[in-house]
Amino acid sequence: MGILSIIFIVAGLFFLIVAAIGVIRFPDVYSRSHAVSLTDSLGAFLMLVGIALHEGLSINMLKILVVLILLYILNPVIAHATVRAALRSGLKPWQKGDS
Amino acid sequence: MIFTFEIPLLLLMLVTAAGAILVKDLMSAVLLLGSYSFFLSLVWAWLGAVDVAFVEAVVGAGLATVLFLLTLFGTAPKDTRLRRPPPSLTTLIVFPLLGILLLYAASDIPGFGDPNSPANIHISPTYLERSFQDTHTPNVVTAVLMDYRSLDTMVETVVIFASGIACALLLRRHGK
Amino acid sequence: MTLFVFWILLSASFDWIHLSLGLACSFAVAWLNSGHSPFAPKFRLWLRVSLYLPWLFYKIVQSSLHLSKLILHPALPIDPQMISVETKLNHHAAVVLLGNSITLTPGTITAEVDRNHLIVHAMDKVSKEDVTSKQMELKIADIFRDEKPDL
Amino acid sequence: MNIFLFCVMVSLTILIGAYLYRVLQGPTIFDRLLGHNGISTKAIILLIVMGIYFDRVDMFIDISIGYALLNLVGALAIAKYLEQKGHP
Repeated sequence: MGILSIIFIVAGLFFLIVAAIGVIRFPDVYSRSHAVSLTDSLGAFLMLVGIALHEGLSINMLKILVVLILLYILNPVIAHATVRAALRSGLKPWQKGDS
Repeated sequence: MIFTFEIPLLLLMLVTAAGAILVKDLMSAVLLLGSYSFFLSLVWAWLGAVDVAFVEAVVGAGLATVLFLLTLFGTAPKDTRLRRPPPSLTTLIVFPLLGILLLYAASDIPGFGDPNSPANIHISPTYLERSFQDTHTPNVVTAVLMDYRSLDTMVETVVIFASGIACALLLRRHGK
Repeated sequence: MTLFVFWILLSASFDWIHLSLGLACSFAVAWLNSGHSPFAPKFRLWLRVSLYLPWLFYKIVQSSLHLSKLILHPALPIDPQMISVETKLNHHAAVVLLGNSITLTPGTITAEVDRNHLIVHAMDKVSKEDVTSKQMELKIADIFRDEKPDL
Repeated sequence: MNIFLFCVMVSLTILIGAYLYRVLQGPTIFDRLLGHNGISTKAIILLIVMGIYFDRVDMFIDISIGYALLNLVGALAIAKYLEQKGHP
């Protein structure tokens, strides 16, 4: 159980690091929001599942799963709101030919 | 091992606060203040004060952001770029002196977690031993706030209520 | 009902006082908010949605691996573009579920939702295929096949 | 296990620093909003790891639920505001 949770946490940490690199490297708002969504969906999932495995079957594990479900419902809403605000205020998306 | 982790958090807090002052645009300052209160709440949680961390998260990150936004919405955010005059000579002299004075006073405070400090000798054991028999409240912090210091808390609440009423009156006149 | 389960999870105490208080609070909140919800979810629907979730998770893992390959690639071979998608879904909750799934899948983000018209920002060709292949939409239409259309 | 969790916490803090760079540097306001969102997600995970580290998960997890909800409120308010005003 301990080894499995360590594997999950390390995998989640890997995705979080990749997402942070993406947030720094990508050229505009829209593509950066993809990187943030990568964090939310897979990185947070793996981290929290690893932690829940470490915690074992109890009320705390259920609470961690509640946090996970909340993240899965709320974070797409936030990303969508950000991108829609950017689009409506007239920010042009980055194209391939731009510098 | 335990005390080293606060330092990166405090560094992040410092960077955020400096950024909130230096940034040119008010919206970004509001966002940075939100991040600042996230970090502050993390520091509280690290120190073990979970209740304070919760209040900081609710008030700092949630309510204050929305209130700042309402203020920006009511005023004109385009024109309010920060125009700061250069600091005067008095400021340059007085504020470092004040800082030195505060640091000097802080050196008298007993170290964090020192078992021989006065608070740890007299007050905390009494609260910890007797609060459950006296008040039947499982949370010690709540017992201290609501029972042992209830007058204090009540007057604090009165102050907050008065400031709320003042804000409501001001905004009502603005609305007419 | 869901709120009551949520209360139990949060308070994690099972005395009679807590349980009855939670029951009263959750009924009050549900009664206060009952006017806003456009439809009441049925049990059959929840079952189908929970069958849909593992497939969505498989798509998430697949596209996450693709996106992290893109990020770690030294030349950053991205080709972001806006595409607009027409859906044939005719249910509020179905459109919400579709937009949420698209946003949750890394590489695609819903930027604008009209009634049955979505503007999606996609990262490159592969993630564009995800949306234009209509696979996700067919699954969701399959979930909502028995519901009365309200759009 | 404790040392491993400590390493996880330190690396999460470094990642928060990376997002903070985006918040401070971001060319438009939306970049800052995205960075803020990422920071709060990291803070939620960091809180739960901290709870495991102290063996007091029951206390820390409530704060993280509150964080998740409040983050939604703040970000939605800012996004609505920016939609109405346009970006500076």
